Amino acid sequence: MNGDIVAINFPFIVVALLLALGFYTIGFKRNLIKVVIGVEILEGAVNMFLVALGYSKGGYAPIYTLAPKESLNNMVLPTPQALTLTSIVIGVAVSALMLAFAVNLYKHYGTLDVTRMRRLRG
Amino acid sequence: MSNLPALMIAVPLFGAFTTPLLKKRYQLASLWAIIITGVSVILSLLLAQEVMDKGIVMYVFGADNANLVLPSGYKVPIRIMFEIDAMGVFMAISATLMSFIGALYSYSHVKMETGLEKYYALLQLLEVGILGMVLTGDLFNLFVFLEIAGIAGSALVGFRNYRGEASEAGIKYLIVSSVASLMVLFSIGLLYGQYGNLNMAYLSRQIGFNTVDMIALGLLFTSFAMKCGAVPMHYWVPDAYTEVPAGINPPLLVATYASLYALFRVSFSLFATITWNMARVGWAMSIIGVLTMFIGVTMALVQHDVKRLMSYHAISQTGYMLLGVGVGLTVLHDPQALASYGRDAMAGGVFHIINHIIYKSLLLMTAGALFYVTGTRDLNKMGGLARKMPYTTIAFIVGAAAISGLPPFNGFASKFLIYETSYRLNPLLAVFAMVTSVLTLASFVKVFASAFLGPPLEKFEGAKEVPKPMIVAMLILAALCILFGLFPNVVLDKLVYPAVDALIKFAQYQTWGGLA
Amino acid sequence: MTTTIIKTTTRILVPLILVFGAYIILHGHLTPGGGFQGGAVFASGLALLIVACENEVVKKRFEKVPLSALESIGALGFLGMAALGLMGYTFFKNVIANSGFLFGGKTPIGINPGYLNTGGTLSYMNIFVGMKVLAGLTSIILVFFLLLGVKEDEW
Amino acid sequence: MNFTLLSPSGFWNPLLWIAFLIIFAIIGYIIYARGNPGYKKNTEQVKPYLSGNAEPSKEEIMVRAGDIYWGFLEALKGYYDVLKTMHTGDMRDYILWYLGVGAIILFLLVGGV
Repeated sequence: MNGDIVAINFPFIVVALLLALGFYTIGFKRNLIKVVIGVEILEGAVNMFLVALGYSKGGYAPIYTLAPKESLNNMVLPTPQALTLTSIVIGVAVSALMLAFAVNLYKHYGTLDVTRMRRLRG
Repeated sequence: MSNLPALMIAVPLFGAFTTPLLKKRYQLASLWAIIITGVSVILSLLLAQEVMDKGIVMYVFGADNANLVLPSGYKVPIRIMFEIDAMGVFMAISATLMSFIGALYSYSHVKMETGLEKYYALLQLLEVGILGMVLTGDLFNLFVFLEIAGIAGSALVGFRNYRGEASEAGIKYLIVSSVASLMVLFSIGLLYGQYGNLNMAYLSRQIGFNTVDMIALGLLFTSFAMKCGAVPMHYWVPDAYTEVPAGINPPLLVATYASLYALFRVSFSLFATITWNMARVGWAMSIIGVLTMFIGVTMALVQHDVKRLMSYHAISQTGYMLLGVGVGLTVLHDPQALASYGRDAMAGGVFHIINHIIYKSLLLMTAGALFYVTGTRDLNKMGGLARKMPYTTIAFIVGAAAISGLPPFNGFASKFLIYETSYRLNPLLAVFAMVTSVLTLASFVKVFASAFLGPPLEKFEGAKEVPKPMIVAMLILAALCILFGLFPNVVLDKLVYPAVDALIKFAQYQTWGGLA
Repeated sequence: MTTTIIKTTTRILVPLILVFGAYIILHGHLTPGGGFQGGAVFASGLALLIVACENEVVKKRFEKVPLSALESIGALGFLGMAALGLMGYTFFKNVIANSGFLFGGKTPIGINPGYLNTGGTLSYMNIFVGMKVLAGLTSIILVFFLLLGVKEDEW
Repeated sequence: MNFTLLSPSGFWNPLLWIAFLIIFAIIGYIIYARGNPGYKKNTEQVKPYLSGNAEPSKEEIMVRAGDIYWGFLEALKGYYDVLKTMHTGDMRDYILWYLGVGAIILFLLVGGV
């Protein structure tokens, strides 16, 4: 029985681990590229959370094209997947912009060390 | 006219997509941006008229008609829809007006830069993001538009890519806003997993009291508080506001307050049925508000970069809004206190949003004008500019008087309401609010004395007044400052009290379109 | 980093990748995928082309391609398709479905083998989004490639 | 039209305020007009007198923004030192502050003090 609970909640445990890892990477790594990777990990965690919410055991993908007979009335809800796709699309834009800023910062500051990008303070 | 809500989004989006086609024809691009933003101002006023006449306006995307919330056979709303009440339309008016002012001001302020067609495209995209956030009735849509506003805003913050500081501010803003929006998405997932719907009005009737709901509320609260620059998560505000071109400051301010709007919407419309916890959230909001205004203003006093000083004031004024609405939220479930001072406290807070947007945009634009003329933002290097730039000086005086709450300018009316009502909740809150106001005046006296007064300096011998579009943009806002100050009653009755009632009467929000 | 192996592999793979991307875009309303996914696949094929060539060749080849105009046209087409619904219905209303127009075939209900000539505005939107995404992603890759231009073989 | 803004325990009328402003402006002008009219522009009279020394250039002696409120800032030095060091400018700290505040808010809501 105990094993079942772990199996059902396994995606959520992974999500929690990824969240912790993402915040750790953003908060304690000094390289700007690693900070960007931290944001990407966070995004992966949230996306995985949404997908895991939409999963139901034994459900079929919500596509009618060439679907098997038994999938009728047994399809998973497509909304979480749509949400995840949208958030992935947004994530692409965010990461591209962050990397562009990183390139520009490297040009001007000569370093990717976050602790030395502190001209704006006080 | 029933398609007005869709046009609110479609028109600026159309502008944002067509502007990049005007490559290298910068003047044409800026004129096009001014036209598009001007049209959306008219649309938002029409929409306001409709909301005042009919109450909550609904718009269901992709349905046979705009009011078809529940198509045959459905018990829950599934389509994406806009639900526009007075509060949303209030924010929409501020957003369109400030984008128009920003485009007008940018016409000459950024004339010397390159890549302007992208600048104007991003400006209109930022407007789309704000409008979507304040009009939508769908939680996931809120997240999408929050991200659009965040991406467009941070790209604009880093627009001067020949300056390293601009890129630094841009990536700080982008990381802050993307982490905040991801946590918003996470809490949306928490709510969706339990109730299986994303519509705010539908959700607000389902939400009960359990731990997962509370976690979602906490995450939403903190994320939106960070996006609107509440202490101690305000550090991105001075960085971003300082580096952004002054023409973008007005829409960026509204983007910040769109997050504040989302904070109010979440606390009032989404979670309002949880009775026992709201006083606690209200107290948290009020205390954060007091901290925000006090720390913001004291930090502003030591700055000598003129835009940085003003952005610290933007933080401090956000505190007033949080305090006003927080007082209202604290007594939301106490009808007697709500009638006697809660409603007025919220009116003060909400009225302060539009007042602050107007005068802080004005002040940041005068700072941009100083930068345009002197080429520096350091107050230590300025002096004696009053005679050279008479219109800018007048605009600055009006803005400074308004932000310090001197009668008869608009800041006075809203601060007056906030002082009185927060005194009723706890006198200490009012004392802090008044001290903040005094310090605000003190720091603006400092700016005025060092930049405009003093003997004329030799290095500014050839300084001239800024070009006409900038003056017009500043004078429009200065006139609005005086008008709102002279007739606060009219504005309160027409715009603010309907908005406050839309927040307080959450039951009305929950029962639209036959969902009851 | 243009070795013979990479060039040969690219020559064989790129047409396949591009065709696959176009397939995903066109079948967006029938199978998993759609404008964004197909556009991303298409752009990855172009990225392979970019990476396999020298800096100057890439610069010369992509000089004449109006990537940002393509992006704008894609977005405007999407907006225009959505605005078609304003003719009597609401924004984003699928007016072309079941109308007999191109992509307006009758949509079957339930399990079906998948007819390409259905979907209405969805199919057009997939094409426009695909156009925008492939232009956008390609220009991002191009900018990064030219900006960080690897002149020598640094491996 | 009614221009009076009623608050829970007071009121604010801009028209009344303007009437008072005009009255006090007139009083001020009367006092001003009774002053000594001996001021003449562009004469020796208006030049500063520094014990016979030459006047230094304006840029050297002007009051800079950093000098204003010097005493106030000096008195609150400890407070400002703390606040200024808190704004490290390091983007990671911004996120750490977010985590800290989020933890407090979640504790308030879920922990139930």
